[in-house]
Amino acid sequence: MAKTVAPKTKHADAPINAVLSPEQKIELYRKMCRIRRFEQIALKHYNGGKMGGFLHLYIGQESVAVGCVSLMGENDHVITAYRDHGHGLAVGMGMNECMAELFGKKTGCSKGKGGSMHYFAPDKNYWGGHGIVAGQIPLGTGIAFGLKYKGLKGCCMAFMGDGAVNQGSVHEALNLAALFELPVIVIIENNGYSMGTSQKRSSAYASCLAERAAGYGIAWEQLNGEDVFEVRARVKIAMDRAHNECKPTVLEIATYRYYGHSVADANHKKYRTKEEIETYEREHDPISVLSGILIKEKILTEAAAAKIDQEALKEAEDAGVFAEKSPFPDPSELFDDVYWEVDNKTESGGTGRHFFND
Amino acid sequence: MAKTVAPKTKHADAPINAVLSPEQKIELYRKMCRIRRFEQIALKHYNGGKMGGFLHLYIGQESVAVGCVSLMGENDHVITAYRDHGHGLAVGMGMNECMAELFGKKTGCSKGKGGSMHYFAPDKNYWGGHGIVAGQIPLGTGIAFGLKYKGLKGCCMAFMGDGAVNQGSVHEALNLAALFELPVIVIIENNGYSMGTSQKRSSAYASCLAERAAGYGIAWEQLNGEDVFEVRARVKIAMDRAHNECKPTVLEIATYRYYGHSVADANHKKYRTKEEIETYEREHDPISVLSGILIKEKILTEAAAAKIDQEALKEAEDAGVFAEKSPFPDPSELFDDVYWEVDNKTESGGTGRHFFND
Amino acid sequence: MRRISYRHALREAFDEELARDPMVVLMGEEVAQYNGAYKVTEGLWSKWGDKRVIDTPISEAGFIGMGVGASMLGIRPVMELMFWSFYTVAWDQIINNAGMVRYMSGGLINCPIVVRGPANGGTGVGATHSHTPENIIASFPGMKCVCPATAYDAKGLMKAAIRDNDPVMFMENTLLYGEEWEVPENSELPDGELYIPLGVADVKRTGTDISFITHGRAVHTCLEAARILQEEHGISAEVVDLRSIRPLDEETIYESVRKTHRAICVDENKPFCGVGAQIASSIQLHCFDELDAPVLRVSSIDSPAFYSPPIEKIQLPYADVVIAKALSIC
Amino acid sequence: MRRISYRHALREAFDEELARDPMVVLMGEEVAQYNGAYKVTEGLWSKWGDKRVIDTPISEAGFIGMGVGASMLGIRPVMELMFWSFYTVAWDQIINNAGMVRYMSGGLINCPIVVRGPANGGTGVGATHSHTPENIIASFPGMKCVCPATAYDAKGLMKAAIRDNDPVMFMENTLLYGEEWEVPENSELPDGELYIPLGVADVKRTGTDISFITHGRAVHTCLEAARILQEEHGISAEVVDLRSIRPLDEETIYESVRKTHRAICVDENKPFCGVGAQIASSIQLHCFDELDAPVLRVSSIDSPAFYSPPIEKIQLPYADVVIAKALSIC
Ligand SMILES: Cc1ncc(C[n+]2csc(CCOP(=O)(O)OP(=O)(O)O)c2C)c(N)n1
Ligand SMILES: Cc1ncc(C[n+]2csc(CCOP(=O)(O)OP(=O)(O)O)c2C)c(N)n1
Ligand SMILES: [Mg+2]
Ligand SMILES: [Mg+2]
Repeated sequence: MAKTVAPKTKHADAPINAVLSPEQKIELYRKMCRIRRFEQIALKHYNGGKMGGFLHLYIGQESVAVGCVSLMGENDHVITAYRDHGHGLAVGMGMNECMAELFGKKTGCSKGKGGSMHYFAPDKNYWGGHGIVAGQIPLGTGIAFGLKYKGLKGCCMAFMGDGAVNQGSVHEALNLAALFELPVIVIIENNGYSMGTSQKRSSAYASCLAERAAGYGIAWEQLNGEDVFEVRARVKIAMDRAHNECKPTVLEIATYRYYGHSVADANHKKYRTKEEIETYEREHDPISVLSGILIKEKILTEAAAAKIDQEALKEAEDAGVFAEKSPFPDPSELFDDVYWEVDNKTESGGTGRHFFND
Repeated sequence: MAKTVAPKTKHADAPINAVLSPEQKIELYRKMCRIRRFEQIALKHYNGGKMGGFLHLYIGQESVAVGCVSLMGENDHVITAYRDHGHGLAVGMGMNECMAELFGKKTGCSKGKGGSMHYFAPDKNYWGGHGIVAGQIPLGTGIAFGLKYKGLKGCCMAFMGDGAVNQGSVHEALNLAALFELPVIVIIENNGYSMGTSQKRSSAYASCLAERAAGYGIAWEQLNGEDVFEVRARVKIAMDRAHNECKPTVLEIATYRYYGHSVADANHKKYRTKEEIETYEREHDPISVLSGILIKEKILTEAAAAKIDQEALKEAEDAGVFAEKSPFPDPSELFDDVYWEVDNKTESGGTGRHFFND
Repeated sequence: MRRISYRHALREAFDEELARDPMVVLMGEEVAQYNGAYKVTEGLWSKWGDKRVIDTPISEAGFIGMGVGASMLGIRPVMELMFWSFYTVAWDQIINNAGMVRYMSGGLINCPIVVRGPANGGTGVGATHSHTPENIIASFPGMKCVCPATAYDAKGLMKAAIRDNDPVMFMENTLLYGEEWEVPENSELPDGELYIPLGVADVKRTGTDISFITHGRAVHTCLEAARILQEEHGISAEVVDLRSIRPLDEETIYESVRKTHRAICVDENKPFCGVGAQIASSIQLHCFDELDAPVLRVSSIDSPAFYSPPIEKIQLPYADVVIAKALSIC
Repeated sequence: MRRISYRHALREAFDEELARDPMVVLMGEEVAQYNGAYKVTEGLWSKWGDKRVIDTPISEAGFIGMGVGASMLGIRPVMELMFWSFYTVAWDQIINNAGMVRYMSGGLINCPIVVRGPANGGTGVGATHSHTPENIIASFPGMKCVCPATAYDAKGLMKAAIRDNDPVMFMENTLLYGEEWEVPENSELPDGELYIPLGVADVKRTGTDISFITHGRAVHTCLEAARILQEEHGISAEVVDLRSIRPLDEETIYESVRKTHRAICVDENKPFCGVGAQIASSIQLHCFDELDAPVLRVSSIDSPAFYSPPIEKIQLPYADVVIAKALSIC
């Protein structure tokens, strides 16, 4: 569970936060509301039988994606796991295409081919959305490699959960990142559980999971994610390290998910107590924490906050309608997007048989 | 390269060494000579075209296998990588079966099916001989799991090289070993190179490779392998931890190989200096170090040492003759040892087709 | 006779084998306290406790390797892959360790391990979670591979798999977990238990005009196609359920084809080098003079699994496709 | 025309592509300072330096994943697996990342990566080091798979593979690295370079009585068998070298079989679901009425690779086996 932290205002005053205009601060709030409302509406439609497969909700963790993404410059990139709606909306994907993807519609961001776990927006430096636990960590390391290879001053933030740290590919990627000095920031979004398994039951560690980075001589830090300003302040340090020294960092950000692992997880009130969930919602909810700060700073009023939230809700509901009304893909699209060369009708896509039914 | 260490006598006086009878100490010496002579003869026959594939020589590292194995009780087990002759002879495999395996003969320890990288002697608690780098570490963890499951007070020593630590399966196994409290001792035989790549070019680390264990809360230690008494003294601590507390340890033992990665490695005098090799041979050779101590302790004379060595040479030469004279496997043996149920002609081995040519 | 679900049947098999042999241990992600992601192991942790039913971290290579190591010592681990798709991160342990250590040791070692879990598409989880690796697994001598189509088969074959002294890759199907079939109580059975040896196909429907050679969920697709062919076209199709892909009951296949002279291989693999390719190539070899038409194949449509539920549905074989193919040669 | 080795031909392809496109980068264990375990990349690090030719730690999953990630950004990594056998520890990265990210992103991403190295048995390195995964790789839509049999093909196909915008799995052969073939200098070629598109088979020998459908080193086994069949039995065999397994030039196969009416699929895969199974099943489907005999197959003997050199040698297909099969149907 999220631990308590130093007074929140400290972080709001950090240079990277102090430079934010009121509008920019409000924008952080709006982004978080949009993620939450988007997912609430998605949940409603999932329960209404409109979607297949899984729906992994990010609700409760919004400050992490929003805080991190808000730091991104032109050459900064993001990659994450299957709990990917928050990062997608944070980088600027539209609710319509995101919702339509969940419905499996042609208008979806992945044309209905990827589903909830597979959002991508390369034009916004967002590389997905990956379903195999931790598989995105070597990929993110590769994006960092690519940036350095191209001589660009940027970084890749590669997100994963607390359970994912036990996949071997993470360890291989960390060694590579340290050895080749790659500008990757590996971010553990520690929500305390991997499905029904608490951190303590899945991982052996010294003081925390991020400390494993020490074995590679990689800088690491543990921080609290409930305050988007803390996220920004401390991720900024890692980003500077990536930009200026071309070195990796491992960050462990304490956070919490309100819902089950996925909507299918009917057990989530069994492996965690009701109190644990309610305490987080009451005392650590990242949206409330931020609105609290902004209201105290007089940047926002209760009413203005509510209005933003309602706009987000409306946008999400509209996205639901958009998704609902959108057409399903045509079966003929089954063979698109398998091979670049075939899709682009190049000479190379035309020699030999590529598909083998009959 | 091997670092210099505390005076060697300190370790010879450690309780676990002090209890050794002169005969037992001489036996350590004999074991090390036997490994070296065995491999020298193997090398001769390899160069004579008698073998296929690879031959990874252990020469220079003998004190590690011999020291560790000498501590084994009834329920202590060993597993290692492809550089496996030393461990095999140390646990008591015969030179004949070992040499014959290299020749691909029916009389080989794996009936000619495994070759140099795949020695096994389960009856002597030796589980191989594994060619995929680091693949043996989860297996060794599983042997430790099995011991604990069966309620036996024992451990498994799982060996790997300094390059192998960068395989993800090692990291997964360490987490499992710590989490489930398994009596596994993961031993990094650090000979400074993975093929032509020095430790520094393959691994990022803080003070040493073993320190990665700290990230899992696993006890670790770095030691010098040139003195078999140091190996015994310090591995004993890990073994006690395994036996008494059922907990893992990671040990990094500094050592050195005189030859190339495998005999095929013609480059090994390019990526290391002549001086480096010669200095080790002159100042740190584990067999010389031990004979030096034993002669000083008056347990051995130069002449007695030479005699033991000559006996080892003779034994190895005889093994070469044995191997040479042994028959090759019969092609009919191709289908043996694929399925236990087929080999044992059980009912279950008799239903359905198991092999599919034609 | 009572009807129980496929999931329930598997659970009974585990429970009975846990009782029979103290070396049997269940392991995997969420199999214990959570009762299994698909509830296949429900109740077993409560009943058998921490020693026999074990939750693992998300480390498939590590824990399957650990299981293989333990199996070399005589433990009989039954390892769950939450999805068989996750074999991709434990492939070395499965193929090189479980599958080859017996050979490379000249028979000194054997690995009585079962790796199990659902291996199917059709559940809207996208390409990486929809692998059907039975063709791949069965391509390795040393491996055994089982794909039960009913609760009855699932129970009987799982018990055989656990007692088998070789590594058995057991592929279940999420879409079948909730389906029910007749499964006798042990007390109703002459041997006091349900045990189905590997390598024995089951003719799920007899027929005279065409043979459908199939396994797993495709068995039901074929049964439906056969019913419609009979009712609407008067064509009598025989449905041969392979049950295990390796060992493979070839004799039952050939017998059927020698009777019907026409065959379609139906499976949910992708077509290239799928199980149907192997069977078709064997049939044309062994029944060349008996065939009145080429051996046809029905497989999944040859692109990665499409998320969109209505498209994914038709990406997998369904009865109409099988019927159309059958009509083209009957 | 000059003769160069298969190894040398590959090296020329790398060198030319490194020169042509600054995004091309070679990576793998020992490829740089050590010049490659099999010396395929010899001299390239000295010539191109640290940026373009990179040694990696022993972390196949990590570095192939890294290569895939870089490829999404437009880098063109050419990754060496010291042995293709080590794909077992990078299988997730190869199949799920390189192979599926394009589909799952609805075409937003492509991965112009080449994974290469030797994929063969016959070198006395035992079962875990003797994988021939072309059947497995090619079973995945999204993957391309190339298996050149000569220096000429290796050079031309490697250049095509590197320029291809899809992931190409390139399987070389240790036993061929040192063999020499005629390979023109670029100056002798009309286009100024040797470039062979993927998906175009090559009839390595024309014949009229029987078709050998083959790839990789088995091509030479077939050529030898064809020579002996001609000389000693007056049988004229055609040898079709597939060159790439996916895309696959089926037309050339069928054309050959329609001419000869007899076919043997010869490859070094294990038989179950090997490439030959796919081809045999396709031939009997597309050439049913043209076949005078069942399609036969020759594969490796169906057990894990045996270390002992003389046994391993006969575990792989050799000319006598092909000849005997041919005689059985001619
Ligand atoms: C290799 C692999 N193993 C198992 C799974 C199934 N799975 C998906 S998410 C998950 C839990 C991951 O937990 P964590 O890393 O903490 O992330 P969170 O879901 O909490 O965001 C599991 C077991 C998978 N997708 N991939
Ligand atoms: C997964 C895998 N990758 C690569 C190899 C090839 N290979 C065999 S040994 C070796 C070097 C290992 O070095 P190290 O771990 O230091 O052990 P040492 O050889 O020094 O004993 C390499 C790269 C392999 N066998 N398996
Ligand atoms: Mg978590
Ligand atoms: Mg080493």
